[in-house]
Amino acid sequence: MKDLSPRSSAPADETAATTQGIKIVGFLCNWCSYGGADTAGVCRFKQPTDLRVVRIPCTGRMDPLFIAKSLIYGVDGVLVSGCHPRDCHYAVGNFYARRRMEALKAFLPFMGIDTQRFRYTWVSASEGQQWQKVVTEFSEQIHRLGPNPGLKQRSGDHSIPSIALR
Amino acid sequence: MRIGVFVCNCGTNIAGTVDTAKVASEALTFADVVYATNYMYTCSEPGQQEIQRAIGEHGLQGVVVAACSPRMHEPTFRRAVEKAGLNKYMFEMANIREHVSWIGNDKAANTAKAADLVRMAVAKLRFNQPLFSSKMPVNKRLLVIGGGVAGIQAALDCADGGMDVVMVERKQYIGGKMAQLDKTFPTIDCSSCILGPKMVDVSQKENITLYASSEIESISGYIGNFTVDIRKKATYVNWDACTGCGACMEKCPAKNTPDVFNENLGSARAINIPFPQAIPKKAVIDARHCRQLNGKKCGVCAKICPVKAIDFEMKDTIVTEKVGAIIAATGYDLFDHSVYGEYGAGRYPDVITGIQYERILSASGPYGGHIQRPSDGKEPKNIVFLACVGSRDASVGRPYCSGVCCMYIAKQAILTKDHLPESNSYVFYMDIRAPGKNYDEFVRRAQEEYGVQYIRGRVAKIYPRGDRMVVQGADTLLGVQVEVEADLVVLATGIESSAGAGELAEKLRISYDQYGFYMESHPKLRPVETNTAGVYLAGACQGPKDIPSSVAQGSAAASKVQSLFAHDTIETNPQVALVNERNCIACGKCIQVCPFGAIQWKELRGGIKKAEVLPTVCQGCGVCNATCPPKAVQLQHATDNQLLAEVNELCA
Amino acid sequence: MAVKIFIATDRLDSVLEKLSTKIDLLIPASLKDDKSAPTGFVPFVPGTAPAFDRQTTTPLKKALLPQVETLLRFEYHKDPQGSPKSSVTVDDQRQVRPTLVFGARPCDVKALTTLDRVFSNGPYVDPYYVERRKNTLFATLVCRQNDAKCFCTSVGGGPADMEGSHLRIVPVDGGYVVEALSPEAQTLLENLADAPDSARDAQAGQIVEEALKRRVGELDTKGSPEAFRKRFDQTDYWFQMINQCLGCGVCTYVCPTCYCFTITDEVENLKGERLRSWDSCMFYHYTLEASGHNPRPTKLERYRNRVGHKFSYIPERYEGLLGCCGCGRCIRSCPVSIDIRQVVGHLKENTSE
Amino acid sequence: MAVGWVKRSAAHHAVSEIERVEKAVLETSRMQLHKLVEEALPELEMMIGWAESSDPLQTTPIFIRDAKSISKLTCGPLCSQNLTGYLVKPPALDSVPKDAKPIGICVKGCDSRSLVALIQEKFLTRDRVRIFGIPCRGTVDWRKVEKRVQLLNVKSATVEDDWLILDDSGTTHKIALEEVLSRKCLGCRYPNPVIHDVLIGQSATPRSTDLATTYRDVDAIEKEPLEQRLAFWQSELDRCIRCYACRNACPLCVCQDKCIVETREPRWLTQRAGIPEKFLFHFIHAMHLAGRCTGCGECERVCPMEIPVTLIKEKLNKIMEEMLGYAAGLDPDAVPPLLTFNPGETEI
Repeated sequence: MKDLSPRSSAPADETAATTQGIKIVGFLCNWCSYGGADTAGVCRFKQPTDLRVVRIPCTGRMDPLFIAKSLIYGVDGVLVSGCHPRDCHYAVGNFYARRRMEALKAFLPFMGIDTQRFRYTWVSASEGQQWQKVVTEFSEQIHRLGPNPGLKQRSGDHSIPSIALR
Repeated sequence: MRIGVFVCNCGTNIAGTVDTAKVASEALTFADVVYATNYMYTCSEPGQQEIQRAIGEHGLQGVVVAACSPRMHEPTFRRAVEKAGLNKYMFEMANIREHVSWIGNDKAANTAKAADLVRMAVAKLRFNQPLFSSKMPVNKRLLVIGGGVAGIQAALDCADGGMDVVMVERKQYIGGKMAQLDKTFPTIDCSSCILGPKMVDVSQKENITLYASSEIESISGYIGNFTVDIRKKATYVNWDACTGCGACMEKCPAKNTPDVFNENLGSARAINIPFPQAIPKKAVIDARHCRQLNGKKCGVCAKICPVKAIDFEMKDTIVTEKVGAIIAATGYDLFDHSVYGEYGAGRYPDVITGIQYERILSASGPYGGHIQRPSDGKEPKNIVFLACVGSRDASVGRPYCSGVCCMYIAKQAILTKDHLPESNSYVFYMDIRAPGKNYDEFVRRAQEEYGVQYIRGRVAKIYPRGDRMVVQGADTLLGVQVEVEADLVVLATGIESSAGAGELAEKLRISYDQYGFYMESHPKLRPVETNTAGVYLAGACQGPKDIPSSVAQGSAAASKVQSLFAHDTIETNPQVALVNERNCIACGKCIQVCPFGAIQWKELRGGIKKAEVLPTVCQGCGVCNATCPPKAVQLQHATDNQLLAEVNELCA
Repeated sequence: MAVKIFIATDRLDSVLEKLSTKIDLLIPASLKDDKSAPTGFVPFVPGTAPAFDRQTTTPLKKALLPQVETLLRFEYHKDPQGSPKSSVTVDDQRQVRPTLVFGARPCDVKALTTLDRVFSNGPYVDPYYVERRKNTLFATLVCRQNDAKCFCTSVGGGPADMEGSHLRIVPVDGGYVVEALSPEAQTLLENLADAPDSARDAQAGQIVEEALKRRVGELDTKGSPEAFRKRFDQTDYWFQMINQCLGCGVCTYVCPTCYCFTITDEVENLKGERLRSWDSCMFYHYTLEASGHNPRPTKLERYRNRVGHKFSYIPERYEGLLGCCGCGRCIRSCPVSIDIRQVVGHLKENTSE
Repeated sequence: MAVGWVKRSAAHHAVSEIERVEKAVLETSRMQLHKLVEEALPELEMMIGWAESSDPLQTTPIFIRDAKSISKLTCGPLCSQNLTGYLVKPPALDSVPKDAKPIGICVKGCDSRSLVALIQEKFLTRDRVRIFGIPCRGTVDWRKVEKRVQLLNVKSATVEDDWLILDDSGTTHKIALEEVLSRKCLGCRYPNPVIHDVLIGQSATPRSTDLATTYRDVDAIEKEPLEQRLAFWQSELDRCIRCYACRNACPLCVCQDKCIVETREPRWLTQRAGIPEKFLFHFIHAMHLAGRCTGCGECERVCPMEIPVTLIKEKLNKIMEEMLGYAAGLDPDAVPPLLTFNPGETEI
């Protein structure tokens, strides 16, 4: 098959050296974004290699706890992607997901987890180029942030200054 | 579990940038993997045989294939492992082509990623369970929503095949937009002459039940077993009695009732049969304009009706029909050009729409087929047609091409010349879109044989000068400003989704795009299916279409229904939600969020309530699973433990 | 003559630092930077202020029975052909370092006698516990102030009870008199600080005298095992006593004598570890059987078991030993103010009814 | 600490007018409660209220079936428990047939919101409960009392005017009530029951009418840099002993024995006691309450390790209010926001 990818947007080779150790988990709905990622592949749109995709039927399946669990246990970034609003294969799954993920997004930094490590987006099965853009941008963002510091503090360190509450 | 891993080279598609042998040897170090190999083309016949051989030889209980996208070959491999005696759900795929080899050239990084994906697939597979489909009966009745040409075609095809068909049309007549057209392009066939017999067929087929003046109230159920409530709107005329004689229409004193069928170019009566060939040929009282129904003394129609069919007390009624499949053929509406202030926003009577012009051209139209101006009844000399009014214009939220306007303008210009040989026709256009069979030739004939003047450019302004309309625009080919003094201006208003399309989509549980057009399952390969099993699409409800395409889609949808109805039962998808009753706390949240009404209460002994999934209704989205606090509802094949197993591989 | 030293309050940190070069130290201290925060036994590092003024929130038992401990690690090895789990190696090496708990309370140390009966006296000897027990010494604080929730003397202990202790700490004016009660303790005290002057020595003696005489709590546990058995089936009694119970595990987790545990294998790919962690009889999963049947389906049965275990089953099995040391933590921490003294005390009232 | 009061001097004046007769009011309230319960008891299956416990600083829930026990009922700032959980959690009411007489229950303002949430989620029907609403001026956090004065053997605790008066083995401590109120009370917007059949005593003035006052502690955390917040929560949650008191005390944590932090099917958590496990446990608790938590503060009150766990839910409550304009436990007909959606909200 002919290589259709625009040469200018092929950052994978340059960043490959720095991708060592960075792991991003992607939860992709089967109908749109997984297809979009496939389309990007078919079109040979080059992307960074940090992303590991978990196929889910619908973003409605996304319990925000999967995202929390990933970030708490040291995954460097979480990307959730599904059908555009109103295009959901199941009509409304992504509407539920949107509220839940928005809430999580606002909540994570309160607990000290960088919200930039989590992104959700809508990419349809035909939007290969958009998928390439999303993956590239998000991977670069995670590389800028570096590895997830996680919950590195040792248990039993009681010297942390507390924050004055009422 | 004894797991076998097969890493596909896909020729050089994968092996070119992934060390497949290394991925296979790494897979051998994973727990439970007892066999791993790489193969040139795993999806080939010998490749599948290799999997089957290994299943037998190594006693495999689960198989992972690392190859292309599961959207491509998952069904292939599932069949292969099933043939070797495994349950087809004891299989997982790692996508190392579209998601790895094709998107990066760094072989080391690709190989590491491929190995990770295999590790995740193996981790998930450990939690896989054999799943089994069940069978359920199919009710071989079809519901067609919309009685336009697409719906008529679908209904007739299925009825010809011996199936029972229920057709629901919200207007009082079937035929849709096509019934309003005068002629059709590119053959200049008389629209009602070719549509009429089909409409008559619908009314005469014994296995078609027609509900006109009716709308869908609600839909429940699932493929093979839908229950549909249909609201029969009050027509105030008992249709069983009405013979369509039209006596009432003649005597009705409410003469200022807008003539909707004629696009308000004339007036009708409050009790009306819109056109002579209407099917069903039954009168309907327009409640907004009927004197009797608005508290005035009248009742003339009731007195005149020879069969006493008038019933002023009539109320809407709901009828319930059970069907096994549904075709949505709800058609389209036309863009409301009043948003274009520069074209007069609908204030000028001699600036009309294309469909109004159809009615003017029609021999059964308001002017008996004589072309005249709505304002003063004069015969126009200069007629200007504007293309793309509400099409290809992002500023009014209609960036798409309506697809039919170029053609119907050409047709109308040709017909104009036929009617008024002395007239001059001008067409302002952006591009000519004429890709159908004989279409481009047709447009050329308009230009070359009929002398229609085509001006490439947008019209900036239309304003009155004396009793004429000045059309000001640019000719972008010549690069000059153009001004035409027109007697009549026809706006080729574009196609938009039918009013209420969104609400109906929600009742059907199908998705629609931002413009309200229904979404097909796949734009190329599943053009008439929707993502809700048993619901199909025909005609312009899916997107702008001309008559041949609508008819073709109607037949296509009918053939899908017939292949569904060729079976007495259908297999259910076992990848659905399942309640672990022991963990269910009966909070009802799953019932609340299920988009398909697939979860209901179940009462155990002692009155204990638990949630229960109807596997035939469940579509497998997993919203319930994400919502259930104790995770008692688990989506089979995408359970919490399965997804967690995949995530855990990355957390390590 | 027993070895005694005096540690002035302002010298406490440096003395402990010196002591910590001889043996690992665990001291009661606040679990955050704020002094009034919950306390527990933590490894001593210079600068840690010991919290001797009140009982720790979490009990001493974790020194011998950690909330979670790895019993062993294992790894499966595969041959190159991928034959499954062809061999397994197990690593159950333990490293237990000699430790001194400095500032335990008599009730906490007393509680260990119950744990000892279960873990070290057979028929099943728990090597993990035994090894820690052998290597752990206790410097116990004579308890000068009890609060309304203490009831140690009701259950056979006392504010100056030194059973099982290796050193006695007596808080006196300006510091602490620390006295070795065993030979190994004597060596620990060597070169640590001077002996107390006679006034302080006398004051210490007087304080111990006083504490030995003090009665703490009024619960009478005599006849409780029999009374419990009579009450066993009286659902109304248990409903009345503890219907407000939330079924949480606070009482069992802060209890110094509760020793129930669960064992789980945590496996990742070919490697894994076997964990032992605290469990609580107040939890549903504690008695959940594989069939799905649960013999103690509600908090009534579970709380009844907790009372029965401490005041009936253990005394009947271990010659009158109680499963309670009277520290009062369960009363202090109970979110709904259930007072085990009342539940046990009422066992004997009108049992005939 | 008392800023909220000083700021609204006019309101303060009016309130202290009421407080002058506080003790009398309290006594009257108690008597009024006894009288109303006595009247109602024949029509009730059971009455759930507060009674004095062995600790004068803390009450204990009581379940009354006979008139004899009515005298044990009490109300006032020491009645801190939220009793509504007992209505839905087994086995408190197992013995009560579903078609039996209604159950009487005492609720403060915050408790009443839990009740609304339970009715809203159909765990309870309105006609199953007879609600004795008690306006509340804040409840005493006994841990705050112990941090102020060393207590040995408290013989009695009474509230007079703005003061908490303790008799501790002969010593009398007089502590400003304001100083020892629970943290959640200081930003309280609903001191008066939002749902009730009868109301006992005089209505109370809300301490807060705005989000800034209610969520002042959330804002305090948010002012800190990200690393500081992470360090704070790691340090706080490190103390968690996973006793699940917070979960079990929560009236809306309806899973109880089926809670996924303990199950293996599915298996979200291991038995490990690392900070990640504790983080995830509290994430699970918080996310399951997102859009449902009524801010009654029970989870924090019951924590033996004094972890400010309510604060975690407060943040989510704030998100729900700011993002979706929703506060739980106010409208029995509303759908919790995460159980529904609005296709139009493209920029939430």
